[in-house]
Amino acid sequence: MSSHAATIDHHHDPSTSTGIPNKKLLMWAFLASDCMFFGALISTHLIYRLHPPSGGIKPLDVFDIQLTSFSTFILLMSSLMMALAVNAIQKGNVKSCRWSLLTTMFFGAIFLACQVFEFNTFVIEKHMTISNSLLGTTFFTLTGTHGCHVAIGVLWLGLMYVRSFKPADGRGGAGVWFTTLLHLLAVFGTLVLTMKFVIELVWSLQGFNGYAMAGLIGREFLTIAGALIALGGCFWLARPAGPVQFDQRHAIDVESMGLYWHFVDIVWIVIFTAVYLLEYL
Amino acid sequence: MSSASATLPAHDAGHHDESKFPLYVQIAMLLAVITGVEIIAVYLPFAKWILVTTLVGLSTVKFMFVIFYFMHLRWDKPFCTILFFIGLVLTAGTMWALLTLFSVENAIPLPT
Amino acid sequence: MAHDTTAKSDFSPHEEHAPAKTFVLWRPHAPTGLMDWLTTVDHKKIGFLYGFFALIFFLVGGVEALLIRTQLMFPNNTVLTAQQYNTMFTMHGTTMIFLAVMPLSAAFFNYIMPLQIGARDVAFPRLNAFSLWTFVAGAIILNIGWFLPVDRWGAPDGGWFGYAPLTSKTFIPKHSIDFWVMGLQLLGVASIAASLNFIVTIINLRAPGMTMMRLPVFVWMTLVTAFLIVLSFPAITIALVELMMDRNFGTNFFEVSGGGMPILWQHLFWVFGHPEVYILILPAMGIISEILPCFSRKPLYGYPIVVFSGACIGFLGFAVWSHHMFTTGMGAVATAAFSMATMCIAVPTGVKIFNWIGTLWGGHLKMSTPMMFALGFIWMFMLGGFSGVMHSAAPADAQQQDSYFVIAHFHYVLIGGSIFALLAGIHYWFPLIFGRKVSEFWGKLSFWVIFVGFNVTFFPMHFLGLNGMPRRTFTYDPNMGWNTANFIATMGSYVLGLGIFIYFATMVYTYFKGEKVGRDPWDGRTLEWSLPTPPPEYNFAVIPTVHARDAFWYEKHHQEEIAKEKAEHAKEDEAHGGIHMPFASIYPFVASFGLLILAIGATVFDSNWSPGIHIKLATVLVGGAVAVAGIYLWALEGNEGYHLHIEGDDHKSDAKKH
Amino acid sequence: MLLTSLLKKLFRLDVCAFLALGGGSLLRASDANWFVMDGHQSTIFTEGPVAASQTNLFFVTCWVTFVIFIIVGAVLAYATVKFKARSEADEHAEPPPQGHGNPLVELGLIAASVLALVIIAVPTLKAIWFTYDVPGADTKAKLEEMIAKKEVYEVNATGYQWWFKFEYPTEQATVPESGGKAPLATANELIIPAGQPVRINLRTIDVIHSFWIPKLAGKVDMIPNRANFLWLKADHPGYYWGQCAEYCGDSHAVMRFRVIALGPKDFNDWLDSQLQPARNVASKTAPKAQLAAWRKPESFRRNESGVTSKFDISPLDAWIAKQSPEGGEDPELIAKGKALFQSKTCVGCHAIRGHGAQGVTAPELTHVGARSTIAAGLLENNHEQLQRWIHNPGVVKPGNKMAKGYIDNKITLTEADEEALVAYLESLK
Ligand code: HEA
Ligand code: HEA
Ligand code: HEC
Ligand code: CUA
Ligand SMILES: [Cu+2]
Repeated sequence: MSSHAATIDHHHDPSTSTGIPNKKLLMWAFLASDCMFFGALISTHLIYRLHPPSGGIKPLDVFDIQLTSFSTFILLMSSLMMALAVNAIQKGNVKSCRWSLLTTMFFGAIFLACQVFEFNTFVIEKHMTISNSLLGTTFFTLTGTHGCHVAIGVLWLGLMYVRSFKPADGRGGAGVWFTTLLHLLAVFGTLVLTMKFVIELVWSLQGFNGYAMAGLIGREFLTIAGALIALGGCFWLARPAGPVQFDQRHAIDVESMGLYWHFVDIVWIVIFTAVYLLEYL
Repeated sequence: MSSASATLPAHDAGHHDESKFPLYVQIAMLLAVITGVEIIAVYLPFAKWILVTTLVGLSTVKFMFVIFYFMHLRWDKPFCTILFFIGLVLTAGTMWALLTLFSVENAIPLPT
Repeated sequence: MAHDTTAKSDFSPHEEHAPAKTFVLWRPHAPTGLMDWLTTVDHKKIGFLYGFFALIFFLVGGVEALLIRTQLMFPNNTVLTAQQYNTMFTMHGTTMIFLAVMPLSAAFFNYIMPLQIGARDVAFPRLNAFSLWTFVAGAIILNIGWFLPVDRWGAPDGGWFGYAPLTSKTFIPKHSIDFWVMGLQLLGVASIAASLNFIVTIINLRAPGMTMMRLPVFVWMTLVTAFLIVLSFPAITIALVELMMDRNFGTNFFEVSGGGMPILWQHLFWVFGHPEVYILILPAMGIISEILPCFSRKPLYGYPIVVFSGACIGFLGFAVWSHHMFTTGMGAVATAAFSMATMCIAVPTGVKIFNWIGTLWGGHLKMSTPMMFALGFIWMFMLGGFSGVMHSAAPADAQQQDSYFVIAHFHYVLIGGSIFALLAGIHYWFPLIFGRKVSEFWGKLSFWVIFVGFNVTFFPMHFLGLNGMPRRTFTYDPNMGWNTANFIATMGSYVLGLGIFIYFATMVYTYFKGEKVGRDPWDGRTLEWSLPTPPPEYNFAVIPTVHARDAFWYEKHHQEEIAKEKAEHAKEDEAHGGIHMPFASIYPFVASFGLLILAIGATVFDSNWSPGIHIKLATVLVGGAVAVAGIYLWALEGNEGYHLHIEGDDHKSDAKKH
Repeated sequence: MLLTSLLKKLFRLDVCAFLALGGGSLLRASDANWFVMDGHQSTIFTEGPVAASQTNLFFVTCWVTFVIFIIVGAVLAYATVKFKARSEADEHAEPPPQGHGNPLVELGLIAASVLALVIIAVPTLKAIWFTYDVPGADTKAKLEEMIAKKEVYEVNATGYQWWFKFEYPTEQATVPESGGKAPLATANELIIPAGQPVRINLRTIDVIHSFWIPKLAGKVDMIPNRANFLWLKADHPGYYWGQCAEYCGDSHAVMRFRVIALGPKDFNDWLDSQLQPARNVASKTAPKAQLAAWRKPESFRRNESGVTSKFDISPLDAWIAKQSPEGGEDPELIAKGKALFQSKTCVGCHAIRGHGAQGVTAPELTHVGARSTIAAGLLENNHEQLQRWIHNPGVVKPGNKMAKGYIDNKITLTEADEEALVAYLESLK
């Protein structure tokens, strides 16, 4: 079996007719399909931008190009980290791969936090909601769908990260099952709670909608404590222990996930230009 | 089955060993720079059509860099590229057709 | 006689370490019974289930059609109320297209395609099971309205293309449309997942030597159809998402007062809708391209060009959607462009017709039942295609659109085309799948009754349409000159129903009592006929090596050489540890079941702020959680399997001619 | 088994069965000439240039495909008969030569198909441009000029669930209630000048409808938020059937209308009378010719036909007869009806210019008595059908908005009320 080979050629899988691994082919076919999916959504948005209802909300009164540029940059960096993660696992470097996965996830979470922040300002300060204007309708649906894709990506990354600790010898039975669950909780707990705190922090700094710096720690005590505990859990569960069932052979899993992640990134490249930048002309 | 990969000439399997790390970082930097240029471009006082063309062009460049390098299309079997481009081309065509259909005079919505 | 193989399974797993067996990651392995059907990952069983459900829905859709025809038998008839009638044609169209023809095609894709390319299963067996169960979930959601009160629920009644803004909450506040939206959404997920699977299977799981240009045409058409599905369904998915948001979250996509343009729905729908009709016909053309050579004892005439024209139809199919919108005032230029593009499709389609005739030419035509249906297909599809070309002349279509002329056109292509071919396919592959042969007499009788009934039903509809009868009308006045044609059509539909009844009664009888047959009853040309009937769960004892198009025909004419080759490969296989078989799994079913609960939550309950919303949210969340858990456990349990060792000399007998 | 062998005997000749079944239904049909497509909504027997251009194109497509069908069909039939294996032995004979095709033949056939399509394509393109612009008015300015000069007549048609409103933007009618003027409006019967191009602006206030008068022009949809239009010309005065052709909800099937084309003088007379406010009846007129006794509304079954064949014989004459007051008008009864029209909240939805009714959500009734049909072409406009309608509109037309109005406003009418209302409505000439 190819799995026992000393070196694995990641561009050739001898067990398939074309040499392309099944999972990779599946992913590319899916991405071709996803193109159409976003194509339809972006078309909807652009068509309604071509024919806006009179007296609707103007995008320039709402958009914040600095924030969007920042999150675009962040997503780009996450793409880089993802590429590095694939690179690492292809060479069997599990540790490096894990770190890259975590960073990717972290950047993804920042992007999501930016989006949460953006949506909140748009709704509360700029009074653009999903139902009060056509712009809101198409904007929130399009970027929200993209956000969902990012969120699914983050979820997938987290699952992959935790999966990389699967013990090699199958020891433990139900115990492993329990540890896995705990690990998932710790990772996503850290992520979500940190995101929440950071958003609160920024809102307070900006004095957004009645938020104030004073008393932030008090208000968010539980969040902070929870995040710290979860973070501790992450470290503890990630301590080195025995051989794991995660190596070059699983590179294809990471790679497929990477394809998805990069695709989400290129969709954002298009959205950034078509939805945001073009409005500034 | 494993024999196929084991007997590959060393330099062929080699491109895995020389790390792509620097390449990836360089591309990421390039992408960041292009994004920066785009953001600045929209504030420049050029004719609209020039700017739109530039923006579309630059985004396409970014798009291509990501799919060919980060997503390995450059090193993969060409079939992957074909597969993806079937979707991409059909999407682009459909989007173009839709936008055109909605730009003709008959499509202008009634004044409200 | 079929050669029985004895299979012994050992559960030595594929990974180097025994997987941790916990109560959660238990792998079912029930060889029979309900549990087997729910957990199976065998493409043949999944194919059978697809076919089973599809045929049931075909009968449901057929009964709906008979009710429609009964209502229209006389002017001002009162068998159905207006509302019931509107529900009936909506459900009839939706059921026939999404729950009958598509899954029946999927049944053949699943069952036949892997056999024809010499594979042991599809690329992702568990994904395949997920597609099946999600399809069933979608079908349930679509039909759930029949069992709920019509005042606030009821079955969908917005027409099969659900034009906004009629389907918006303002005009149909009932949940009926929600069922339609959610049902189609699930069916979309199922179809896309299945199609991705087929694409990978066809491209990656071909037996050695089975190059793309040696693939049986049915496999090619499967591939093109799969591409059409993955590339066209996203458009309707988005359209449905937008409609759902409009209905549930107050967005303005099609809300006129907010500046929305309902015409956008039409575009998004038909961007999907037109490729959809080729999704319905290409598999049928594939089946016909298998049957004609087999019963002419000749290879398909002009194989490369038939394949190419199939791909061409698929590609062009994306460029013509607006021919369903010739009356929406697109402007002269756009109308002209779509009109011309539509006409172009007649060329590759014509190529197929010509090559089928070329296949017959000079052959030894054996007029068995599948052949009768296949010939019926050519005639009827040709007629349907011609009325399609009449539609494509946009100004002429201004008179025909939404009249019975369209109804005539698409029933000729859908019944005379798709259904005839699928019925032919059932007859053709019945011996392979069940090891029994359908009686020629009853088969032919059903063919003639169906053929006559079909033409008597739908031919008069051309005249009705030209005489100005609009479609989707529950009643008409006696003074319009439509009475006789309608009466004839209704009588015809009863004959058609009788024919279909005979057909299925014959099938059921054959399943239990039919004459048993062995391998290769038709003197087949493609690999599936090299197998025992019914095929064993591992399909091929030895993966065949393909040396030519019509691989099995070649094998039969080069027996010695092939036998030697097989024996060698069998030895190699055994050295690798026997035949690898995937474990069954319950998680695909669990994931689909979660989606079903989620969809029920999203559609059945009200979202007003009294208890409705809480029940709704709770159901949606529970369903979502079940689905996610199912998917996660499915990923976690891994694609492990066991090995089979074949005893006996099956390898040698493989090429033995019956 | 007996049955099988019996059937087998009967069924020896496949073709016989086909002929028997097919012929039987043809026989049933022959007395009715069902294939002669001369109905009221015939797309074949056209009466205007737009419909004619479309039908001519249809015949081109018909002939081209018919010829192809004959050729391809003949070859197919020949191949089937010629190469059929005649016996068991034949079936097991050596397989025929395994030919794989001939590129030249294939290319030739492709070329032939393309040629056939070109024959269809050229008239198609011509007809597309013909249907899209009123002849001579290919620019917007030119069109406006022609409308101003009344070389092209302009009307607005608006779809409502489930009836049509027609407006004449160039004709201003006085509205006594406001003292101002408003474009002339009517419902369900569109009166146009014959022999003159008419441009119809198509609008809808709710869902998508489609405006179709088969004998005059192919349909164009009325789509929300979209400025569609259609042009047509009636070659000569006449009475034409129209129908909503896009599924628009419960009563789509009975969303019909009529078009009446009139010669120049008749048209102007009609305009003059329409521009007047609603008529008042001051004195009793001579009794009219006795009508057949009309039934009580309860006796109508749900979908009982609302038209008589007598009406079909010369609908235009029937329409003309409707233009002038009938005999036997009873001012008292009419006055009672007028009062009921106010008190039963009919005014909330309907407009009757000059009688204080200014509703906008329902058909204008100022001259309803002068129409040949009511309820969007579903019922003949006579005493019997009017009463059937106002007695229970929801039964006549499922899902009807007027029926909903009855329920919302708790309207109940006694038989006497109905009679008064009918008399009143009939008086509105
Ligand atoms: C199996 C499904 C199927 C297939 C294969 C087709 C095939 C075609 N269809 Fe059909 N169509 C439908 C299903 C299908 N259709 C459905 C369901 C609708 C209605 C949807 C709704 O409104 O509910 C519809 C509606 C529809 C319309 C819109 C009508 C309207 O609503 O106004 C049009 C308009 O152009 C059209 C055209 C065509 C054409 C040109 C083809 C061509 O592909 C046909 C090509 C075939 C031939 C032409 C015959 C063989 C060719 C030769 C022998 C060669 C030589 C011939 C020539 C050169 C002419 N179809
Ligand atoms: C593949 C698709 C398909 C198939 C196979 C059919 C099959 C049939 N259809 Fe189809 N039809 C559509 C797709 C299809 N239809 C679509 C898409 C629409 C448009 C919907 C819309 O407008 O939204 C439509 C609309 C439509 C209409 C127009 C309704 C309207 O616009 O008002 C009519 C009217 O005659 C009709 C009739 C029939 C008939 C008689 C059959 C027959 O072929 C059916 C034959 C089958 C049977 C008769 C069942 C088998 C019978 C038995 C087993 C015996 C009986 C048993 C018991 C009673 C127990 N259909
Ligand atoms: C809620 C609004 C409403 C009320 C109240 C109402 N109508 Fe109507 N009416 C309608 C609508 C809507 C139609 C068009 C129905 C259709 O054809 O679909 C209509 C149609 C008619 C027509 C036929 C018009 C035509 O040309 O087709 C008549 C006559 C009529 N109404 C009379 C009355 C009388 C008399 C009353 C009071 C007893 C009344 N209406 C009350 C809404 C109303
Ligand atoms: Cu209005 Cu149908
Ligand atoms: Cu189409």
